[in-house]
Amino acid sequence: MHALANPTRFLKLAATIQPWAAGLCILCFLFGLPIALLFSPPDYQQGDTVRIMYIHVPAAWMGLFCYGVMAAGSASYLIWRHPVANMIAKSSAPIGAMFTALCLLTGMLWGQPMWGTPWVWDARLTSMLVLFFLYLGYIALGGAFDSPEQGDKAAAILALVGSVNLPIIKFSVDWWNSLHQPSIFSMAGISVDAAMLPPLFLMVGAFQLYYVVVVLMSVRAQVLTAKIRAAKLMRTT
Amino acid sequence: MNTFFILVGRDLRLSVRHRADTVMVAGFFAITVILFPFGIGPEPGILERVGAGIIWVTALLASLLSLDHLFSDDEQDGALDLLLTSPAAPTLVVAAKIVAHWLTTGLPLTLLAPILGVTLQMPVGSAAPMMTALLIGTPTLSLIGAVGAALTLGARRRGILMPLVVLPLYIPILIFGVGAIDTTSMGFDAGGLFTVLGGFLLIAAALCPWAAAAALKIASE
Amino acid sequence: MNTFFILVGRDLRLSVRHRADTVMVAGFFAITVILFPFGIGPEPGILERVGAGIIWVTALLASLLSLDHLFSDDEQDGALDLLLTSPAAPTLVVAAKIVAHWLTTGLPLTLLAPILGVTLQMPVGSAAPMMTALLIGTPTLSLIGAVGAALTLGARRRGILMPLVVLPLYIPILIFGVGAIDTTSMGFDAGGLFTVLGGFLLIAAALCPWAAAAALKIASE
Amino acid sequence: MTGFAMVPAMSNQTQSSVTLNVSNLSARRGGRTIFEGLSFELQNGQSMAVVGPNGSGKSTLLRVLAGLLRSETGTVQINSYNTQDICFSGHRDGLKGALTVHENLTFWANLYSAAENAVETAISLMALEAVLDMPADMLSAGWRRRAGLARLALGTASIWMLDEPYTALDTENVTRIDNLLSAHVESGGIALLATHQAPGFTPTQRIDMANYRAKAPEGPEMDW
Amino acid sequence: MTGFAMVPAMSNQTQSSVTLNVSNLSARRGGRTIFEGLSFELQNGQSMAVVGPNGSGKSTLLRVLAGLLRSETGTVQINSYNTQDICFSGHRDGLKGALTVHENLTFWANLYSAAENAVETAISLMALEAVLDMPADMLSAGWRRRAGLARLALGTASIWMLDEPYTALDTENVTRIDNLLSAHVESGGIALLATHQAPGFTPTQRIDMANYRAKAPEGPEMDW
Ligand code: HEM
Ligand SMILES: Nc1ncnc2c1ncn2[C@@H]1O[C@H](COP(=O)(O)OP(=O)(O)OP(=O)(O)O)[C@@H](O)[C@H]1O
Ligand SMILES: Nc1ncnc2c1ncn2[C@@H]1O[C@H](COP(=O)(O)OP(=O)(O)OP(=O)(O)O)[C@@H](O)[C@H]1O
Ligand SMILES: [Mg+2]
Ligand SMILES: [Mg+2]
Repeated sequence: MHALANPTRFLKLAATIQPWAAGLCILCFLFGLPIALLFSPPDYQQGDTVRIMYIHVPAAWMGLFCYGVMAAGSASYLIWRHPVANMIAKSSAPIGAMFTALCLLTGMLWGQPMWGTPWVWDARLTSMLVLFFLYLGYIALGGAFDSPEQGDKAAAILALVGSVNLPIIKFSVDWWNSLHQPSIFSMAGISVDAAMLPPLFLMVGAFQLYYVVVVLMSVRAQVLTAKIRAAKLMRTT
Repeated sequence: MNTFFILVGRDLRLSVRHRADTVMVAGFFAITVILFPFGIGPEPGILERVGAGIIWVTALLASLLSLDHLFSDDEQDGALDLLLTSPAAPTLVVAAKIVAHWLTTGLPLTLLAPILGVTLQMPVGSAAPMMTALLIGTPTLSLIGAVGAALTLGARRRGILMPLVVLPLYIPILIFGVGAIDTTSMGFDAGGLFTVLGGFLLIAAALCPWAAAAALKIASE
Repeated sequence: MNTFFILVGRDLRLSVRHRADTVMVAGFFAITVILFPFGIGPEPGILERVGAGIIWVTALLASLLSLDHLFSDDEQDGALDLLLTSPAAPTLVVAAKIVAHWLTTGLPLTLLAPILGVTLQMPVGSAAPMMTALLIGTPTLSLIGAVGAALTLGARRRGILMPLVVLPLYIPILIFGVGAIDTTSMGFDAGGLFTVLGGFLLIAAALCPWAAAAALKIASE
Repeated sequence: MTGFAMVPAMSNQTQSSVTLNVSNLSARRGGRTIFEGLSFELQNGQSMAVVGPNGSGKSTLLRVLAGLLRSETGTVQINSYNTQDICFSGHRDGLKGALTVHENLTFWANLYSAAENAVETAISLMALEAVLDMPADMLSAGWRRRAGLARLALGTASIWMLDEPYTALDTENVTRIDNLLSAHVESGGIALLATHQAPGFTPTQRIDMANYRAKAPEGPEMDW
Repeated sequence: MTGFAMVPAMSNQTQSSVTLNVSNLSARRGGRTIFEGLSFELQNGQSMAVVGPNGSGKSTLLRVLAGLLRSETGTVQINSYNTQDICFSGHRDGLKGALTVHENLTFWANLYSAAENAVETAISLMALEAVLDMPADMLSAGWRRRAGLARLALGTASIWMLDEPYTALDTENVTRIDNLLSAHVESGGIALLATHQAPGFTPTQRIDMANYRAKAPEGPEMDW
């Protein structure tokens, strides 16, 4: 971890990982999308609408995962002042917000046939919406300062404070009786048909790799802009 | 501890210097609560149904509006620098400000709520749970709000950024606060909901002063 | 006229300096609109009934919150003194600030309203009257709000005082704005209500810049 | 009551038409008369140091002259050939922290309808090249003041009213302001300067606010 | 004017225990290293003038020493017998406009746990009697600064860090501050003074921030 804190070393490592991740990501999409949307079995209750799941569930998991990364990165930035950790946190935010929005949208699409309404004010749904606003707050706060460092640190604290929301989302279905589906994976075992798992995992893998590629790209860009900015400041004053 | 009371005393004196101030919080609360019957129309069935929600939402907004100045006044005139270089620990400074804020906003709101409940045609039985819920919930609002105020201190457009940062964290309190009132006035036992509200208060009290103090340090850079 | 555009341009640039800013107004609006379903509960019948009221009340509050900084930023850093000693007439300065304020708050709110109407489960037919009502009504909010902001400039605790001064004047707009939406979506003709809203706008446009400029002069003393 | 007679821009006037005429001025603040019986006249090429101990009313006088405060009695009369007569600079400098120095300056130049290249001239006169693209918030106290005073160098106003302009400036920049003032006065402008530091350029006139202190109107006549 | 004897707080202790030790300090602001490699030591009875042109980092140094900014590298070590080591005074004076001068001063005295009669001593040292019951908002710039600096005269802190304390003060009050500083240093305190004006009292040390300007750390080694 400490080795990665050095931007220059990170740049080298990122350059080697990135093409592999990008290739794998494309492969996962190439196989996952057709299987999920065309060849997987329809649900005995839900019919073809169940195919929304292959987008919805990975998107939901990624929404939570990105926030987790963001919180962890923010913590290590605040404690050890790792600049790269902060950059990872910062790049995770828009991606996480996008996945969260995707989860909300697909959920609403799915809710229309399943529950008869796109939206109910239910604990899981609302806590997911709160998560989306936390992302927006993080992004807005980080950009609202004249001094970028100040914005980064303030946003990092917000990310940590907001992380109390994560367990609420995760366990909301268990704590409050909810319209929403309970967990696929629980102590009691797996609750979906085995044939649904391969496409689901392919899609999860695709989303995950997509995230890795975009974060690496974004962090590299940030490292380079920071270097340029520092050099410019040096020259002017 | 003595330091704590000196700090609270100063903030109280500043906010009660002109008696108008406490009246203003109350006035804002009252006016906003009165806006809703205008916006919604006077039908008794509906007002009664949404009364608890309106009172809570208004309490959130009132708390939010008054939090705007929690640190920024001291930051503008340089007093914050002096407080942070004083022998008082930053966490203590923050805690004192939170307490003073609650005493001048949360407490009057709690005391006023039953009267406003009457104007919203809420059942008489809802007064007690409403006050209890506000009494437990409003300190949490001040605590969370202080973190937001400290985080957004050096930021541009604080007035707009604050809600964005703070309201998402207020939502759980709103849900449980309204739930506690409605459940009780429907004749059920809302003990669990009050316990959750109390839990929020404890967690917030344990975390927020530290988070706000850390945020303040950043803002002063 | 050229001076007018220079002044509007400056305020727009200040508020769009970081793109985040416009997002923030929108974000506040969205968050507050979303608070109400939390507070009121998800029952569709009720939400639908109070949707227009909630959207208008929230528009008032969003406008109010962002008005807080209309003059005070310039007052704090001394720019107001410079503007008032510049060749630009005070009324022009005020008018430019009002226009810039509406462009960065009222306009985005108007554009966002239909989307939020959907989350409040309002009928699709209400989108058009809602946008029209907001389009005529929000400039009036900015105009009246500017007078309030100028009047409370030198006062302590402006954040709380402003609502008290401004909200009573906002109430007529609220009533007619909600009425226009509800009447139209119930299938009746609301032309009269829109005319009244337009009348408010004309009166406010004719009076408010002067009143605000006069109030500013007093505040700078 | 106050009378502000502003003779507007007349086409081909010589610069000799710039005058600032103050007669029997008194000002009230916080329920107390700060100074009274103040009269003077300044013409093109004249400048005045406003001196006096703390609290004697220097800032109050400048604000009254700039039209930011109402006088209690007396008149202020300004004749000028410029549309923009006055360039006021107070304790606070009016820079917008979110805008860069260049943006700040350009705004004022546009508002004052300054000449085409006025911004460039001002920048080089105040040696602001290094910080042009910095947000004003990030400047040190002295640089900030310098960027604020660059408004003067836009060359539009004929009457400068400066309240403690030297605050936070190092010696090099104090000289810079002094040169700016000398040049302005030499070219026929008027400058009023409230300061506790002795300026490096010599104002032609000098007014000691201590001499105009209002007699204590104590007793039952006091009206507030 | 009577003598400036700083009685409280200092009496029973050995004065040799006050030291401020700074080694290899560097500070960063707005993404740029402002100064680096700064080391010095101050002991009881020593004082230091922090000088340098505008933007050289004087204010930044004082804020780092006061703990308001984090340093990039290096250490600041303070040994003192007082609970409150530092009395910081920045560009802004921290007075609450709604409170009277007396209330402002009493608050700081209580917070600093100053001696019983410290407030009265401070008032007479700064000659604030006339404005004691005025809200600080109504003071002129110079009076305001004087009221703000009265915190120093409460006699609690052993290390004073003053950023341009002379701003807006007339000559009489500049002398007042100088006397206060001399008395503090003579009685074993430490004072740091960032200013462009030559103080009337002579600091024992002097640091020119221009000598510690950071070298441009360009090249591939850059590591933030
Ligand atoms: C806007 C509406 C919706 C939102 C915000 C939402 C949100 C979420 C979230 C956050 C998760 C991840 C939970 C976790 O990992 O523990 C999730 C998973 C899931 N959702 Fe939704 N959902 C919505 C609508 C729906 C609908 C309508 C259905 C189907 C009827 C559905 C079915 C599922 C399933 C099967 C899972 C996987 C369960 C698990 O492993 O936890 N969702 N959803
Ligand atoms: N808030 C800030 N954000 C970013 N950079 C800043 C900030 N404040 C100051 N700086 C930079 O730090 C450097 C040093 O500033 P500092 O205020 O310490 O200078 P100074 O020596 O006190 O100057 P002055 O005599 O003008 O007060 C300046 O170059 C300035 O650009
Ligand atoms: N906002 C105000 N409200 C009421 N009284 C004020 C206000 N500002 C200043 N005064 C009073 O007016 C008097 C003159 O103040 P002014 O600021 O003009 O003095 P000054 O000569 O500029 O002093 P300094 O050298 O300290 O800046 C002071 O006695 C002060 O108490
Ligand atoms: Mg003055
Ligand atoms: Mg400085």
